[in-house]
Amino acid sequence: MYAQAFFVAVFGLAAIGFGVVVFRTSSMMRSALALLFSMTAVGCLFLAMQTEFLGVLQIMMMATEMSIMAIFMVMFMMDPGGLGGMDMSHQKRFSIGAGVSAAVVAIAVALLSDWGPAAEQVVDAEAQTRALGMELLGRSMMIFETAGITILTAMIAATAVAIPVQNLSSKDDKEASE
Amino acid sequence: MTMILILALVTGAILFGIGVYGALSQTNLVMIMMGVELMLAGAMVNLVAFWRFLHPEAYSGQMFVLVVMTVMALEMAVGFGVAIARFRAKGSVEMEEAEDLKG
Amino acid sequence: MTVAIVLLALLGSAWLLAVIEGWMATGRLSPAAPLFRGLAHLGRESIVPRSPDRVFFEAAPVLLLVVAVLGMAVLPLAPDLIIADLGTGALFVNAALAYVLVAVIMAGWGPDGAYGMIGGWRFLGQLIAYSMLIVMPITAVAMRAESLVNTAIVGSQAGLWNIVYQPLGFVLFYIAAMALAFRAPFDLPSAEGELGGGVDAEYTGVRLAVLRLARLTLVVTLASATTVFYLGGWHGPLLPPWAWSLIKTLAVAVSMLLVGHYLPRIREADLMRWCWVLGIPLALLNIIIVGLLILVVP
Amino acid sequence: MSAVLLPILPPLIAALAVLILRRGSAALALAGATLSLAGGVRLLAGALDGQAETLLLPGLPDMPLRLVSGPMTALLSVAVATVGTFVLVYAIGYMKRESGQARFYAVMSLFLAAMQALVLAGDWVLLLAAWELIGLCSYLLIGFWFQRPEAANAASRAFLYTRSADLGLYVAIFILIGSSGTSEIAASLEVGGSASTAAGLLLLLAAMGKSAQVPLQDWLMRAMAGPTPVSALLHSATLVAAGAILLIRSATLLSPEALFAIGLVGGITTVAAGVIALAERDLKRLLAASTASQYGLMLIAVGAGVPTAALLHLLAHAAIKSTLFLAAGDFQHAREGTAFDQLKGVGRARPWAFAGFALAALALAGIPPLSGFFSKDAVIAAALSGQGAAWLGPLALAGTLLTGAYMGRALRVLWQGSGDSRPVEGTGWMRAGIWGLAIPAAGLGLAFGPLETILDLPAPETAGTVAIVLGLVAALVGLALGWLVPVQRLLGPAHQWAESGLEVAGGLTAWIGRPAMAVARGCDRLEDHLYAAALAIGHTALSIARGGERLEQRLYLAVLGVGRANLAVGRWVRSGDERGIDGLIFALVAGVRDLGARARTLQSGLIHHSLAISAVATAVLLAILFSASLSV
Repeated sequence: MYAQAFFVAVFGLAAIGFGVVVFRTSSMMRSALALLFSMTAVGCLFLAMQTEFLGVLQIMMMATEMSIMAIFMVMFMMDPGGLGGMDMSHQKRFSIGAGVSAAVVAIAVALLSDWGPAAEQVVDAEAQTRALGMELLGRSMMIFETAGITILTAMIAATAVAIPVQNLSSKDDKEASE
Repeated sequence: MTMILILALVTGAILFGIGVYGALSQTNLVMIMMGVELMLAGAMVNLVAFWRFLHPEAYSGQMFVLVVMTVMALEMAVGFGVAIARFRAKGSVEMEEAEDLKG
Repeated sequence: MTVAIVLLALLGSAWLLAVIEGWMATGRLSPAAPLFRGLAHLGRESIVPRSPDRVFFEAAPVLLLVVAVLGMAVLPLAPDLIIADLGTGALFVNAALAYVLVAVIMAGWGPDGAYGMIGGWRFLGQLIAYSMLIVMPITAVAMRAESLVNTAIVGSQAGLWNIVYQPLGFVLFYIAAMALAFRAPFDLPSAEGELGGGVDAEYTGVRLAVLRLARLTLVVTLASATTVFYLGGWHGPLLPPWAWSLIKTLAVAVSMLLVGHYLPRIREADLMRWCWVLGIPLALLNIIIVGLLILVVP
Repeated sequence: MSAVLLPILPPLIAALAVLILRRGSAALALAGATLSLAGGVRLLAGALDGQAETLLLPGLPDMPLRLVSGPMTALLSVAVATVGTFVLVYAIGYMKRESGQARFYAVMSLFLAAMQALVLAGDWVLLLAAWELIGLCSYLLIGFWFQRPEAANAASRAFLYTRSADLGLYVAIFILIGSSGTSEIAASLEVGGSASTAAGLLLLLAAMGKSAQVPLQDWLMRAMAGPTPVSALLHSATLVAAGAILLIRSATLLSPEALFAIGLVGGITTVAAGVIALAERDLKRLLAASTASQYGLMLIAVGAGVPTAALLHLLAHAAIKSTLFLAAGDFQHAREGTAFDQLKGVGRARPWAFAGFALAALALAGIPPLSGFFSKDAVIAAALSGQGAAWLGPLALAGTLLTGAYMGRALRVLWQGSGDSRPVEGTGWMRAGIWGLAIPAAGLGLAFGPLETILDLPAPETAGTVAIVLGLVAALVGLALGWLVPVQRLLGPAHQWAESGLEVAGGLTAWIGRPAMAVARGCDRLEDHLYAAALAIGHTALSIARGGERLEQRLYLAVLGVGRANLAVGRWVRSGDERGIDGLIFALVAGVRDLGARARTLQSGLIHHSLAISAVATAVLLAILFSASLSV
């Protein structure tokens, strides 16, 4: 119980800390990897909350995802290393206000509402994984499949958007050059 | 146990707040996406906490987390696609300069 | 106790690999050479390049080592000889190995050197090629075992090893594992010939020693994963289980080194094309075949 | 795999195969349809043994998708598959010269699969999905020749009309699921009270859209721009039938109010569409209007509370109307068009097709012993016996009369006169398709007895002699009217209509009046002869003559009355069409555009501005919700 609380707190703090770093540092690489470690901390948070499958999945997915994000940051930022020290933000006051108010409201809800009795025990990881699989391919199959189709569509769409527009002639002499 | 639940919820809330700040304050498309990712992460923390401490028997909770992860990946994919296209066209993904969405 | 044994096994195999590496490089088979080389590294001055990203520069080798050990921690050497038998072990192996990419990118970006950075980003491209081929075969393996627990996966191969049950998956996984360990012929990130060492170009002294050790450990971990997933883990006649695991692991690791030694290096563009145009369809096919087998053969 | 999937999967697989292989598409599609037919027959056999199969597929949480094969659904599935198969057989010949074969056959197969799914669907979610699918497929098929502007317009118009009516289905389903708590159709139909009335009316709206009931019938006429096999499939067993099927299946739900509305809509449609059909100058458009009119008859039966009669008429009409369309397509190939002045006397040139057409036409008019006779008598009996007989009966009879009239006219046009027709390739296939459907169109009526026994719906009262006699008389009079219109006189006003944009009213005066006069004159002459004969014979015959005279007078008056009534209805329909419905639907579009124009001012085009706006909006929304939760 207390160990769990401790770990939840530690990983929560880690996630928050890295999350802050994301927008504090001026080096794109650092902010991307900070986001990565923040996500990893969230995954560990899941583990601490005995949600093993999701935790491991989160840790795994985010590693790849955020590394890819890192290279995009470096590609698309005019100041990847942050050595120029230019400010990359606007409407600061409003943003801070919005962020703080959102957090405060959510925290207030979390603290003030009565959550009733909390479950003491959950089944072990293997049983969880099995049950989750049954859920995904049984009761909620359509939702899950829809998610799959959606992501496939997104992949195709993204690729289609990203492929450079090349008219036929240039394509031809490209092939000729190859 | 409820204490842990609240702990997790507060964590999620703060992550969400940071995400909101980032999404609103950053000028670069990729950074905005980072903010959105953080917001989603906060949501996921809440979902998992609710599943674990309130309804450990309802696995739709975990399924929702999976759906959110899908949304994250999806957002990355489309966002990067747009980013590449825009960078090709305009040479930058600074959203300050992107006014061609003006209706 | 278990931890100690596993770590010892890890170190031992890493040492053996180092010996073989040296033998392949120099042609002389000297068991003590790795030791001396390591000591030499410790002795040398470990230079810090100009204006590095200090955090990444320092953290990268350690992270790589930690990741390799973490991956090893969920792989069983024997029914009871496993550090942590997670309920999602097979997935955890992926998770741990995913951070190899992070470590390499950090190592590439950290020292603020062109070669290193190119190597790091190259590895990112390489990951986009191989990652699916790590995950999908493991999916098929887990399908047969009907569990993600590694011991259960080994147990499911008591009758028939997965290398026979799903050879396609084994081949794909083997190739992907070599790409993940970025050994030759997939050693683009750290290609001595064309990239001046790539990610480990800027590393010297202790850091280089740690890096080398980490890369060897990584090979061992991947070989052990291959053993657990496809070669029936500890199953085998006469010898005790742990011995079988070690033998198989070492065999796989050595085979990886040898294969790499005799193959030409592969351009990352070609790697990408082959993995997506050929590899992923094959992996899907493998999943389908295994699913049918499970349905048909009870 | 459950047998319920058998009718659905083959066409679906066929569609995919066609899309992937891109060759042998006709054979693939045909194979799919045939297998589907076999599956349907198998289902029907199972249903006859009284085993209603149900297949549960994992779907939304606690709302599994289910496929049910009761006697009725199995029967409908067989009907759909039959029509589909023969239409495809026909299409092989018809589409020989067309490009884009793969597209055509793929969409046709998908259409078939979707329709089977709709027919066999046991829960609202699946039914909705299938409903949307057939909407999409019909859009693709009507717009098959999308490079022709009229086809493209027709497609989008059909889409707009049906979609805006589909809203009714959505809301109805929300009401049903919300009030009954389950998505299973059979269970959710149990809800009574106001919910059932509201849902019934909304379902009626949806059915009006799909089945082209007044005032939403306009798109059906224009949909003729598509290939003829498409029209055949669309009208007989799939798209248009979906509306009627929906009402028939949810018959147990309908409350008296809903029944009244349904009967009313059906009655008005059957008359109005009949008039339009009478006024059409194009064979396919005539058939289209007649489809609307026939579905009006079915709605009358449903409204009278005898869905079985509607179902029987649906089946008969499926076979008949597909035959008619296929024959029409044959003529179209022979004469490069379906306008009447092009089709003059084509019947002589294409005897096989004409024979099929005539058989089906007589069946539709309700001539014994063809199938239409039985089904129509069932409908009329229902209309006369069920609730609201006072006004349903006359309407049904009027519909029958009009049916006879336009069918007779069509036959006349096709048979008389002469024109040069070119040889058509693929005649064999087309002939096979036509006759494969004409035979059931003729003989189906004999199977109705057993059908009624296996259907789990309340069987209609056996059509009393009154109904039979009335129906027969109406049909015969109608045919006589239609046939006796001399074509050459028809041409004069025809041009006037063309100039006045096919205004029905002018057409009506021209040729409901003329036939009336013609009949009158004919009777007059007859009467003269009678009179002379009577004089010659003697005074004994005089009374008979008087009787004949009186009879003739009444007939004359009746016919004139019909003419005037039709005139009024025709005007009303036309105006309603142009102002009311188009106005409504396009007003919707315009409204959306205006809204967009207003919202435009909000868009600075800067991402962070829009993000900020959305954040604020979310905050406001949360505040509203919170205050609402407090106030509760």
